[in-house]
Amino acid sequence: MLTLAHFLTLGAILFCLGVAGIFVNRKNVIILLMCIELILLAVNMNFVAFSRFLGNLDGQVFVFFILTVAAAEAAIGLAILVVLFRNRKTINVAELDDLKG
Amino acid sequence: MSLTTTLILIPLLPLLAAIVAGLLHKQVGRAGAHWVTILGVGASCVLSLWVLYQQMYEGLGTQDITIYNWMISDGIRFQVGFLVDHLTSLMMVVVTSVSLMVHIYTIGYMAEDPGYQRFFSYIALFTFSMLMLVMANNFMQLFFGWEAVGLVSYLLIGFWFKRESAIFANLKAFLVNRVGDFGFLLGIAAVVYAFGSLDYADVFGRAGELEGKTFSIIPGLDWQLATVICICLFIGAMGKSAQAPLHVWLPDSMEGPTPISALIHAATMVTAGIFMVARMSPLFELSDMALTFVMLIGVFTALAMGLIGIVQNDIKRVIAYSTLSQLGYMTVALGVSAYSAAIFHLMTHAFFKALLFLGAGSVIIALHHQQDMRYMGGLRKHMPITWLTAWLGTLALVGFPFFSGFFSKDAIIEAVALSNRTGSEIAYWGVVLGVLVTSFYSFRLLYLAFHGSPRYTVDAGAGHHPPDGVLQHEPHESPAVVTVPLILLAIPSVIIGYFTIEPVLFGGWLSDAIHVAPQNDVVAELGTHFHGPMAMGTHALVTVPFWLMVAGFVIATLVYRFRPALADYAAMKLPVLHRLLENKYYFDEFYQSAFVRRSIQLGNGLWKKADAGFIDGWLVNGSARLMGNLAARIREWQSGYLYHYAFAMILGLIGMLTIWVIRS
Amino acid sequence: MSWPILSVLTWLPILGGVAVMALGEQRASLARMASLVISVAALAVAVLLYMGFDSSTAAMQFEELNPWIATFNINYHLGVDGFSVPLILLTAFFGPLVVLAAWEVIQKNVHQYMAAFLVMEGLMVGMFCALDGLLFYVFFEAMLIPMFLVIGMWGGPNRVYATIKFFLYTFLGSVFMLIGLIYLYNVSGTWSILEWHEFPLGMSVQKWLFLGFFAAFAVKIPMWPVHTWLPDAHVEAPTGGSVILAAIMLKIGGYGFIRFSLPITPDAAAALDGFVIALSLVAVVYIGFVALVQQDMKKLIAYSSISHMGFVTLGLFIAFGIFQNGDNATGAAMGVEGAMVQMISHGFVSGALFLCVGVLYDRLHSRQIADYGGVANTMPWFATFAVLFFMANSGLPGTSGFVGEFMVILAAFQANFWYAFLAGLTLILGAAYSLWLVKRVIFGDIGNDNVAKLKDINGREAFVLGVIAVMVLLVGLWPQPLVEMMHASVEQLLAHIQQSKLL
Amino acid sequence: MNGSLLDSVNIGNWMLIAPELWVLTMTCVILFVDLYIKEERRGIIHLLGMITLIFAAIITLRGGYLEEGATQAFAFNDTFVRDRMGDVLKAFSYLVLAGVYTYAKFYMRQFSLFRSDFYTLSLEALLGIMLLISANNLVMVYLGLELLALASYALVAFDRGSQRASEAAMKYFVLGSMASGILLYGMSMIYGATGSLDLAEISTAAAAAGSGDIILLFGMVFLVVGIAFKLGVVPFHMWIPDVYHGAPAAVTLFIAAVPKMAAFAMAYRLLQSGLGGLHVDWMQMLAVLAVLSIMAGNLAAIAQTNIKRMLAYSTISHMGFVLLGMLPGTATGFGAAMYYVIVYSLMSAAAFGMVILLSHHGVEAEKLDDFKGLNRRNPWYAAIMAMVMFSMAGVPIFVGFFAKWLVIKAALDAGLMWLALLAVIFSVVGAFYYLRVVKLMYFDEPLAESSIEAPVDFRAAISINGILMIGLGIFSSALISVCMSSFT
Amino acid sequence: MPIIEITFYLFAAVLVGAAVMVISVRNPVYAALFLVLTFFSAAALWLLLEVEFLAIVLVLVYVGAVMVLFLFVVMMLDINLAPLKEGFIRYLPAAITVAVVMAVELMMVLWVRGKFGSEAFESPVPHPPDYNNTKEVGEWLYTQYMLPFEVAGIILLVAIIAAVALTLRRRPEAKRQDPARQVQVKRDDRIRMVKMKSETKVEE
Repeated sequence: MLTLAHFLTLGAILFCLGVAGIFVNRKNVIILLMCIELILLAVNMNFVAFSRFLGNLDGQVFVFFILTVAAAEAAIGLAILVVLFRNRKTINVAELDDLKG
Repeated sequence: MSLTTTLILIPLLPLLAAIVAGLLHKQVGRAGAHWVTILGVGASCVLSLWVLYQQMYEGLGTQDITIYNWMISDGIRFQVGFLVDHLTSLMMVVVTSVSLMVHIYTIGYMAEDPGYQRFFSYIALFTFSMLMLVMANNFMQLFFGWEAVGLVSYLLIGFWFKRESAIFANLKAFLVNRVGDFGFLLGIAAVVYAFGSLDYADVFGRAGELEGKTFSIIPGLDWQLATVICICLFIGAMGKSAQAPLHVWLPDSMEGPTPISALIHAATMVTAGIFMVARMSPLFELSDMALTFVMLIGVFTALAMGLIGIVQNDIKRVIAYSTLSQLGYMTVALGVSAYSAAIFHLMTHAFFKALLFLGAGSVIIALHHQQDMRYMGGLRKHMPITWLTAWLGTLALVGFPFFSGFFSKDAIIEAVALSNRTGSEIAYWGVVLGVLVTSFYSFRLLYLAFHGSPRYTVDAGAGHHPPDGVLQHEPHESPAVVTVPLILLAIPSVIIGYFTIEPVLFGGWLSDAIHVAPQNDVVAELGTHFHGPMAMGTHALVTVPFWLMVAGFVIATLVYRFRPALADYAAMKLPVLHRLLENKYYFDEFYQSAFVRRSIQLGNGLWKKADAGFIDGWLVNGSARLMGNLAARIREWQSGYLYHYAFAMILGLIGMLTIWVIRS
Repeated sequence: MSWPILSVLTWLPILGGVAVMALGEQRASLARMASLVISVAALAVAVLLYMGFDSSTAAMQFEELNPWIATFNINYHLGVDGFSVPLILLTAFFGPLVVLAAWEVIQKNVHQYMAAFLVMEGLMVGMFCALDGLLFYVFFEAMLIPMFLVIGMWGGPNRVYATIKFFLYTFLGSVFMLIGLIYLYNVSGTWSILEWHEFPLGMSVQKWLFLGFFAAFAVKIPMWPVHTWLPDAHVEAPTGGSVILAAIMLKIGGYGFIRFSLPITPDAAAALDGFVIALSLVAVVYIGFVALVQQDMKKLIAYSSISHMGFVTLGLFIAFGIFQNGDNATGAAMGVEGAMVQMISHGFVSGALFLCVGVLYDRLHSRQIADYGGVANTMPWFATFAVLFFMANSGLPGTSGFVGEFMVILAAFQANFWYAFLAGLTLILGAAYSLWLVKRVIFGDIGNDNVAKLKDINGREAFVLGVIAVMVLLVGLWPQPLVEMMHASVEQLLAHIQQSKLL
Repeated sequence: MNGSLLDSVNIGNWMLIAPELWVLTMTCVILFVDLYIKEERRGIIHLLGMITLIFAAIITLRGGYLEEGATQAFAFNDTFVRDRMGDVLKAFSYLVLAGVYTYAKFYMRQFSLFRSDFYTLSLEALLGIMLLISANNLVMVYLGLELLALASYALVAFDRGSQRASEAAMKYFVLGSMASGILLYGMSMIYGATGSLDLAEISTAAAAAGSGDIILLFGMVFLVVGIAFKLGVVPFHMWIPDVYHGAPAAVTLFIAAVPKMAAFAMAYRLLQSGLGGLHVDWMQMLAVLAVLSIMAGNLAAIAQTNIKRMLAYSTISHMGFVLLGMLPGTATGFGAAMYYVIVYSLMSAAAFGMVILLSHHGVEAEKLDDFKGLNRRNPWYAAIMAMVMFSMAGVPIFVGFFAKWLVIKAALDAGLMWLALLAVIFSVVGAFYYLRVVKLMYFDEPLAESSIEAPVDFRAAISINGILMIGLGIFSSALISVCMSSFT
Repeated sequence: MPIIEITFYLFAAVLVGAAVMVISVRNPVYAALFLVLTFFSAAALWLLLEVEFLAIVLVLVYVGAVMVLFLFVVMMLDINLAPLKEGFIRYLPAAITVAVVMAVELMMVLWVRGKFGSEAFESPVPHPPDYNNTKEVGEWLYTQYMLPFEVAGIILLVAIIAAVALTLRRRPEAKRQDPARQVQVKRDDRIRMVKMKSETKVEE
């Protein structure tokens, strides 16, 4: 029988994958943006599951907003990416280390 | 003029004179400086004599006058005031009269010195300080005077401050005195501890309360409180009166101009310790232990310092060691409770020792500041007055019957003989042997300086700074400003003992100041044998000290008049003794290495190792360095790599989860 | 007096300083003149304060009480008693002197220099008046800033190190006090120092508070082993900075002990008195030896200051030892009064000594003892003053330096022989380092060509030194007016600390 | 809580969000005006921006929206709350942003960046800040946060030609998104545990459940991380130095000064209004974070040679101090933290204002050495900077001191003596690097003798800003009581 | 109902697998496509939970818009596939460990410490056939979440402004129309009357 925990586990795994993706990935910034999408998906999964198992709609509405924001975020993220690429001709994460110390 | 005003004027006039001569030196000029100070001190001398007269003949009683409250703290009155009793007025006369003589003498002695006004200012200031000391009616003022005379002594020893040796000597004098003062201050503190008061009248009046009180300095070891107080106070006296082992400064103080040696380092300041102990007699009488200590220190000083005098070649140093030795005599007298004998000797000594110093000074002027007796000889012809007065002074010093020194010294020897204090036998032999020693070095001085053939040559073209033993012109007698004081001082040196022994010693004249416990009262016992000064003088011819004195004279005559080689022979035969004496028992070397060098080592160690090394280097700068290193380390964490940043965040998240969720 | 004299005394110099700063760099001589006028005016107000002060009562006088931060019951509360008035007078006294001392010496940024000192003066006066814990702390800390700038801007070659060390050292000490103050507020609900005096506290709390206060004041005084900022700061500071630092800032530590440590945590003070006394005696003896071997005149004087301030803490804390010895409390008041007198006297003496060194430094630009010798030959008047002040420094009776030491030693003996013994060693050590310096610098034959060319002090310098000399002698010869001023307050303090405040 | 459409269009609701509406409207106005004005008339945009802020302040402070005896007013089915704290924080946001505009105009003119985008984006960010401050619902918290964050990302990359700016923006973006993901994860857990997104309801549920509810606790850890990121607290601070450093100084100024107030409000809303029942737990978390921040921030700042980075690390330590204020979870504590945040905003505005002032000819004065000898070049500016530095170091009479002692008091209120001790010790360490700036300005010789030019409004603003450092110190009572009375 | 569970596990497996691929493939295009797969699986799972509206939105918005945008950018930027740095391999174990630790902790909370089993949260009752998820969400959105909804709109506005502000470049060399200028143009802008000086004779 499917319990809430099943969905939450799925969310947790996705979350971990998303987070791990951010610090495992060392070559491409775009992948980082995708990892963020994964994290958000994990959260969405949680909300949806809770919403259903709690029997209230708040969670689903929240997911709706998250999706909206995520779209906006992706737009801005990609815009920054474009700017970055124009300036540096690379989007290699390991080369983004001008600022340090 | 009321009595109070008079008493205030006595110290104040010299002070004002000193200020005028010192601060307005340009305005008053050389003559102005000596006139103003001489007038000041002279007036104060006259007033002192008037006070003495009042006390002797008009029945003026003890005066205890408060001038002003210096401070009142914790219910304890610190005041400035005068206690004028017979002891004080005697001291006042001694101080002012010797000072006056020295002032006059200085006109001649310092005639060519550029620091003329300064010098007068200093000695007038000294007179003020000394008067404050002797006239004090409380411990605080005593200490003030005590230190003030030390200051003036410091300034005067270093008067010729261009001379390295002079400024070394004055520093040394001040510091050694400070060691004594340290003890003295503790003594005063102990007095406050015991009595809660600083006033003489209060403290002496309640001295009996000390009986049976104990005090433990080292836990578990209880001492008589009276002993603690007295020994502490006496340490002060040891410093000021140059008792061994704190005597080392006095010979060096001869770096100062000769009038100073006469005034300060022979006649007045160095006797402050003697005066102080006499003044404190009500306290000292309570502690046999302290008095024994005083006596032993005294006898050691008397004998040991006299011995050094034998081998000295510097004319002033011989007299200086003689002074030390005589101070030892006074101290012995104090130790056997013969306070009045000590004061008596103090008085006579003041005159004849001042005389001797001034005589030496006269010689020194004549020889253009040559002080080494090896380059003197045969001065009798050139300076008869000096020669004569020196002889008179010497006879007084060695205790030739009927001379003033005879009465005072004999009284001390007799008192020691009569004393039944522990160790008084040793003391007796010490003081008796001291007579021989005194006699020997005194006559040695006379012979070397005034008799025999000159050991200097006269060479008119020798230049301004001729080598030792060469003079530009023949020595001649000093001017009147020098000889007159010599003559004036010679008179009391000869006669004062004869006239004053009875009132001072046996007439109970000092009994208003000096308190002696009946069982200790050797002077009273002495008085039972006393049948007038004449009898005493004639009786002396059959006593040991007289013959020892004669023996000293004979040996000196033999060695320095007829067989000069004997001295060298003796030195050769007794090399250890000679070297010991030459080096003054190595006191200076010992102090130099044990205290001075150690202190500097310790200071350097504490500074470089503890302060700069540990506290600053490790703790202060060390923690700064630590912060700097940590900062550099933490800075590296900010690697610039996005994944590191994310990693750090996740680690933080995991850490927080682990701590607060998984563990709870 | 109905006008707020304490506020005037505090704010007149501060606002005056701001005004002087506003004059700008170009109008240097105007800045000098204005500063002199302001500081003299402040001195005049201080004299009025003295004249109006009633020394027969221990109560706070000239009180001003206005709410400041009402939310936390913090008030602008000023008032003076027998402890603060002498120190305020000292502060105001040195105001014109430092201005004069810098008159033609300081040529760079005159307006800022003068302003810094005026502001500092106001802050110090404010601190001595403050009866509100936070107000006190504000003044206490704020005065670091002008001093920091003074040392850093007009100091010697190693000034940056010295001034940062000075600032951080003192800052570190005082933050512990801040925690103590906040804690006190949290438990008592008030910032009033006087109410804190009455507020009962448990023993361990008292001990922690005591240590917190101790951290601040011990650094400020400074006590061994937290003294190492002082030699550096003194050596690098310009003359005026050294003078103010030595003459007044060090006193703040002592004042703090009197105002905070003793009355607020009397039981802890009683329990920890041995600790404080031990440190004080270490300061007296250890630092005495260290001073002996210094090659730099200012450093020597700085170390001697530490040693002398050891007497202050000693005098303040022997009271407890005396109380323990039995019912005879003689000496306790003398110790505290001695500590106060020592502070005032040290203010004059060390200030004067730094001015003396300044006089030499202005001429030869060296503070090394070895660069001098025989100064008395070319500068007789200077030598006279210098010898006087060094004698005062070594505690010669008749000078102010004697009074405090004498009282403290007498009092220390009442508590314990060894306290007095060790404290008394300063008689020897103090004389040794002071006079050895005199010997090497003032006396002797002319040391080198530079010394031969020295000019004696001019009228301005003579005036500055002369005024202090008069004060040194005045206090030395008649300390009664000074002692009288604080008498009632001392009695009250002692009565207060004898009572346990334990909960 | 059944919202209805009718409730949504209730005029009262819209009155309550009038400031937000005004800002939004003006943002759009600026957007349009910009299309129709010439390059050299851009000053109008600036003017409009200032007008926006002024009127926003008037509208916000108009008050009178509260019912008798109430301390809060809710709108839009309790998703939005107006209270005193919010109004004060908003008012200061306007004030600081006005300062930012004044400074930034000068900067952007110098660096040829004077575009209206800066104004629209920063006004959008302000809108986000305002919404975040007034959020009373997890959704609103999230949206406000994102509005602020997205605008900020864009602002950082605003200088399109700058390599450093784009790198900084990228880092900021990735870490920020990750942080908001974490925050959201926490929100989902809170939602799961309490069944609601409304902070009041969460509060009720949390109080009932207490710390025993592991899920609440679990979610709260994620929330704290999200808050910590926004505040820039160790170990979630990594973005701060790089972003402060990389962004154009005008943007750094904005990011440093304004959003911290929103972050504080967010912390207050989430932790106190929402999870007040778990105070014991979040207090511990904040305590540890505070310690780490104060230590690491102050230490790392020592080693900096770039003033923007140095100020960034100093921000980290300041945020640690802000956390101290929140520890006791009392009105006084939050008042202290709020005071600290406001004071910090003013201080950092002035500090970055000075950086901007010294920048010229397209070169940012970001090296510490650029401050050398400032006293010789211009004593008044040096005095301002010195006051800012002393204030940041927490030296009394300057306003920074009052902020520090209030939060230290809060730490003591929370019974965390060790924390207070550590905080003050490290504030001494911190004083070192502030002093170093003063040292450079006052004790060193200038590298350039050129005089420092700035327009009159800039000079006035920076002067006022500097004087505030001491003025708010001497007359500290007003602001303190405002902050304290915001929490009742 | 094993069929539901089978479906769940199937899509869950695809979801996780695709997510793993997203973070591990080297080519961003593949990554984007795997992400699309992830979203599809998630949408499927949501349908399983009868959250139809969101499932559709996920596919429409994400796959339809966002992912296309991603791909568009990936293509546009023409990124070289950088070689893996050795640091990557070296630190990978540590990174994976951390990820695993976190996953374990989350699992512990979800399965061991927390109460997410069927006892606490009963399985949701399936919606009645006439239930309209979109309508419900919509109503809730326009009443309860009116203000957030407006704000979401503003966020999108910000995204537009930001994207434009960041990427719009006026290339000076590129020629283009400016309608505003075209409209505002005046006669004088177009025609310039040139007055020529009549030639004069050169003086000699």
